[in-house]
Amino acid sequence: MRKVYLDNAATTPLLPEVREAMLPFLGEDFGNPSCLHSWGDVAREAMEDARNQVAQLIAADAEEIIFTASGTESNNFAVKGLALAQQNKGKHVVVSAIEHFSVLHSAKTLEKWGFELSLIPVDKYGMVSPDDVRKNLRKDTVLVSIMHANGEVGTIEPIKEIAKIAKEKGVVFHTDAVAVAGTAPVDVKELGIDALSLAGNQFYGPKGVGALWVRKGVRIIPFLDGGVQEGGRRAGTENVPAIVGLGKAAELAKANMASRTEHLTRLRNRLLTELPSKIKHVVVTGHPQDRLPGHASFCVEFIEGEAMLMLLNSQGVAVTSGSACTSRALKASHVLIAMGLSHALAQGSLLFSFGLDNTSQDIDYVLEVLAPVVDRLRQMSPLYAKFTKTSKGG
Amino acid sequence: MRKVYLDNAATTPLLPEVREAMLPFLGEDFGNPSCLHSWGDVAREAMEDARNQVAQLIAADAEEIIFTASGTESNNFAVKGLALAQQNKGKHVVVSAIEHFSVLHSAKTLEKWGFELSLIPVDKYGMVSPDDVRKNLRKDTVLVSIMHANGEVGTIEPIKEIAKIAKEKGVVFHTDAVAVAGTAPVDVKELGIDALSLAGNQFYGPKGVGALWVRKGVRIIPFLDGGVQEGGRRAGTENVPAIVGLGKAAELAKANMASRTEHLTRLRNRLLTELPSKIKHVVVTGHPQDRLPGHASFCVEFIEGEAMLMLLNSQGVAVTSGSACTSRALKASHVLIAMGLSHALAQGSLLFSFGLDNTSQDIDYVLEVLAPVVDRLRQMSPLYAKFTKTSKGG
Amino acid sequence: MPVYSEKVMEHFMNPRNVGEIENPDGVGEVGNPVCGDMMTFYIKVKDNRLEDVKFKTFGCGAAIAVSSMVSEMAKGKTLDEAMKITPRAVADELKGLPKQKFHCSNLGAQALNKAIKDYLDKKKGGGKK
Amino acid sequence: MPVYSEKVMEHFMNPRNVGEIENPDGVGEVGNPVCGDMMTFYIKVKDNRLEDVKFKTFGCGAAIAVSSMVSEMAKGKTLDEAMKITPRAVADELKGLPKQKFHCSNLGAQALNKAIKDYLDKKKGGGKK
Ligand SMILES: Cc1ncc(COP(=O)(O)O)c(C=O)c1O
Ligand SMILES: Cc1ncc(COP(=O)(O)O)c(C=O)c1O
Repeated sequence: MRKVYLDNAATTPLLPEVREAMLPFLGEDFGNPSCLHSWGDVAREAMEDARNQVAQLIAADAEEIIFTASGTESNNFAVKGLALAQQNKGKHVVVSAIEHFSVLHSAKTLEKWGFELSLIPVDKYGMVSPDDVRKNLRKDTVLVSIMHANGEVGTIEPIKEIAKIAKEKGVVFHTDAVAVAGTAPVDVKELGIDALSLAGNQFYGPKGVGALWVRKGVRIIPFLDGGVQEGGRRAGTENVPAIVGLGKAAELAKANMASRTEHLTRLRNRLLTELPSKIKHVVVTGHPQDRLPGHASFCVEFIEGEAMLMLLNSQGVAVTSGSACTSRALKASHVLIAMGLSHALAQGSLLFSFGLDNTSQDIDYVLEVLAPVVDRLRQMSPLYAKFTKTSKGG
Repeated sequence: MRKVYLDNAATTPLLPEVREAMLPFLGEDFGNPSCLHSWGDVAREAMEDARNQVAQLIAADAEEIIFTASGTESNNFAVKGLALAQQNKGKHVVVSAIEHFSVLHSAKTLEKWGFELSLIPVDKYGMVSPDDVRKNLRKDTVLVSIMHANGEVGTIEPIKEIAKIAKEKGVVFHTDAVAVAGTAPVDVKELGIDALSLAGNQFYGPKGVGALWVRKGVRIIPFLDGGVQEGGRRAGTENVPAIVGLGKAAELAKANMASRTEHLTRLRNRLLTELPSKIKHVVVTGHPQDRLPGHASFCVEFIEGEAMLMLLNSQGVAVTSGSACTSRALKASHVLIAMGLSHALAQGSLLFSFGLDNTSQDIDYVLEVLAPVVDRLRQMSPLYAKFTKTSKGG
Repeated sequence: MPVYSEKVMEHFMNPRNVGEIENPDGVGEVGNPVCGDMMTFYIKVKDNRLEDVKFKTFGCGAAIAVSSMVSEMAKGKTLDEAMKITPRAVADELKGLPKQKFHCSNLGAQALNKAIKDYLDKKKGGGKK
Repeated sequence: MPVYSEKVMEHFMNPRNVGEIENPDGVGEVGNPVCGDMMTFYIKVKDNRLEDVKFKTFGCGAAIAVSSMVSEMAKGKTLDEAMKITPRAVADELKGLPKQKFHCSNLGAQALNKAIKDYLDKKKGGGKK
């Protein structure tokens, strides 16, 4: 059976070059970078090289990069740490309604700690309006966190405009760029932001490693208490192999961004066009143009996502429904609901995320196997039965 | 030049079997365990196997194991999460004065959040007295966290006795077993404890992975907010390769514990005896018997640790001074000071931690190169000059 | 897919009794798209026994497998017996369900019950007339 | 060891002017084991110049390298010139010091200064006698 992996938004495979870069650190170069001996030196130097590589990916200074263990940790650290560092100034934070749960639930935790939270709505494309952010800024607002792009619907947000508004009001601005960094160009200076989260496994680097960039001069309270690693800002023995892999992945992403983007955009454009024309009652979710290069998302009417995934999987096709990280949760995606979709429609979400290895033949295959899957589930669906009766009756 | 690694307390190398177990997950088995397709399945099954292996190492149930990214994270999660879960019951926590900073500073963070903190002293061997714990328990005490063994001086604490006292008073008991789990036998039921931290890189498993065991029925507030991974208790894409490696390391540790212990104990006993007889004015730190198998720690009078490390490193010998994770901090070890050592003596701390690959020849070499190093630094030391003048004069 | 037992997968991949019954003796509809699952059961009764059971289901893999299993368990049983099919029994027949999918087995049993009650109500109503 | 510059390492491995001076013209002792470093400088003065400088140091690699560097920089200088040796200048000569080790360069400059002041005080005292 053909196997087609189209779930790169959930996690990407390691590039061979990344794995090669990591291997020595799973072997004889196993030292702890905090240690004052030659094993420690080798680890520390490799880690600092990686810090440079990651910094260059986002046009930052190396010393502004703090390594973490995931995008989730970067977001927890940023939202909690930046807010807590300023709690004497005020206790109001602003995030969008479609943030990843690692931002949203961190903000909810801040609420438990006495902060107030404003959620910025989005339009039907999942787009945040900078004006809405402006309206929600108050004297006591200390943090705005709006994601760079949404991993579920692919929409890229107007970060530069929002950052400008935050800056005018003197409010610290963080962006969750986990879905963007390494995939589309990011320049933190050009964007005018204060903090940014990224994660290795989104761009052919390893799992178990992320980074938080915090602009020099911006205060943050450590999230992980303990030793003095990462300049005292993030405790715990550093995951050297993964950090080295992240560095290599960053270097490769920067070097090959243009050609990758071209390849991915071609594939996703084809699917965005052909799928709704081949299968009836399918809507594209997210912004038609301002979206991640490899990202094609839909809602299929009258049927539910998990059942589609399972049948597609039985045909060798790996995709996801709702948010990758929450696809085992019960409820309809908060992102799609925030975009105004009905619950029934939101249940039928389907996300194809292309990777470097995908080809146009993969799309042929998906289009071939998806139609009967949809058909089969619709034949089982009481919602579809009602619809056909009504439209016949109507 | 001979190279002798004697810093296994800072981090251990990967065993070849562990690396082999990990490699597929750095290759084609790269899936995200949360995903509902065959890539996800492979990752999820491997992760659940690892959960079983880790559970068996400490005689726990698999579903009680929560994977984390480090011993530090496990400790932050435990101390903050267990205390916060009970804050309606009371706001007093008890930890020992010689905890690793990931426990101690987490407890200090709790203080900032309105908790009260009692620090239990230790005797000159670094031993906590269960009676001191009993005396410090109050009606509003909700958490006791005492480490299983100290990584700097090797002393193994009377956890079972302390846990019993905590249980009598209905107080949740956590132990930081990062230095013990995988090195000496641990049975959480036999110990009668509620929560336990461990870390992979302490027993020939990977960096970037740890675990927190929490007994079924004990409530804990998540530390990392976000997705529903780890049963909703720890968010973030799981670091599958590292988790698989941790599982394998746990399996090997359990299978080979007796022979490892015998090997390590023989080496450390030899060094504990011979070093102080070969070099004058050296004291053993930590308990003479109740100590970790591979652990030999000393204080060398009149000279400072970092300078010794650097000279030893120039002879190919890797050791550490003070706590491995804080050896780049400035101050004398809080552990040695809590044990009643003078600052001058504490500055001269030296820790040798043996691993599976070490041999008796390594000890020969160390004894050979250490004496001239100590001598050279003493010749430079104003403290030594004063001492010799006084003793001549006296 | 190890989140689901083989039995669940087998019923999901080859669900029994999918469809509607024309002129059913009873219909039971439960759930709605907001909660994520929706099931409609149709029954045909003869001599106080479930002569035929069919269903339509909108929902996840577990919802479809549960529907199939409930229909199979119910078919041929007396109404009394069928009313006693518990969510637990359905989950057990399926060799277990993930915790967060347990509500699906509730829905399945409910939908069947509702269809039977619908039949009984109609009969009572018919009897009165 | 890249935490330290090569220059620091070189002075640490081969420190200049280690030792004491018998009958020194001035002695300066700074620091203590609590803060982690302790330095004693000994000077010999001739014609208002530092004819000889020696030191003993208890402390980390940086403390020893700094002591060595200060002694080397000071030797042969006039007292005035030597008093103007700043911590910054010492760190610069060493091609930089890690942030958390900067206090070592303070100590080095202080110890030298203290030895010179000791000499000046004694001289003043001697002059009075
Ligand atoms: C936008 C965004 N932020 C954060 C995350 C969290 O990343 P992780 O689960 O790897 O910690 C994701 C995961 O897909 C994401 O898409
Ligand atoms: C007793 C103890 N607890 C916790 C830790 C922290 O582990 P890590 O730095 O790997 O997070 C250490 C590290 O050596 C330790 O010895």
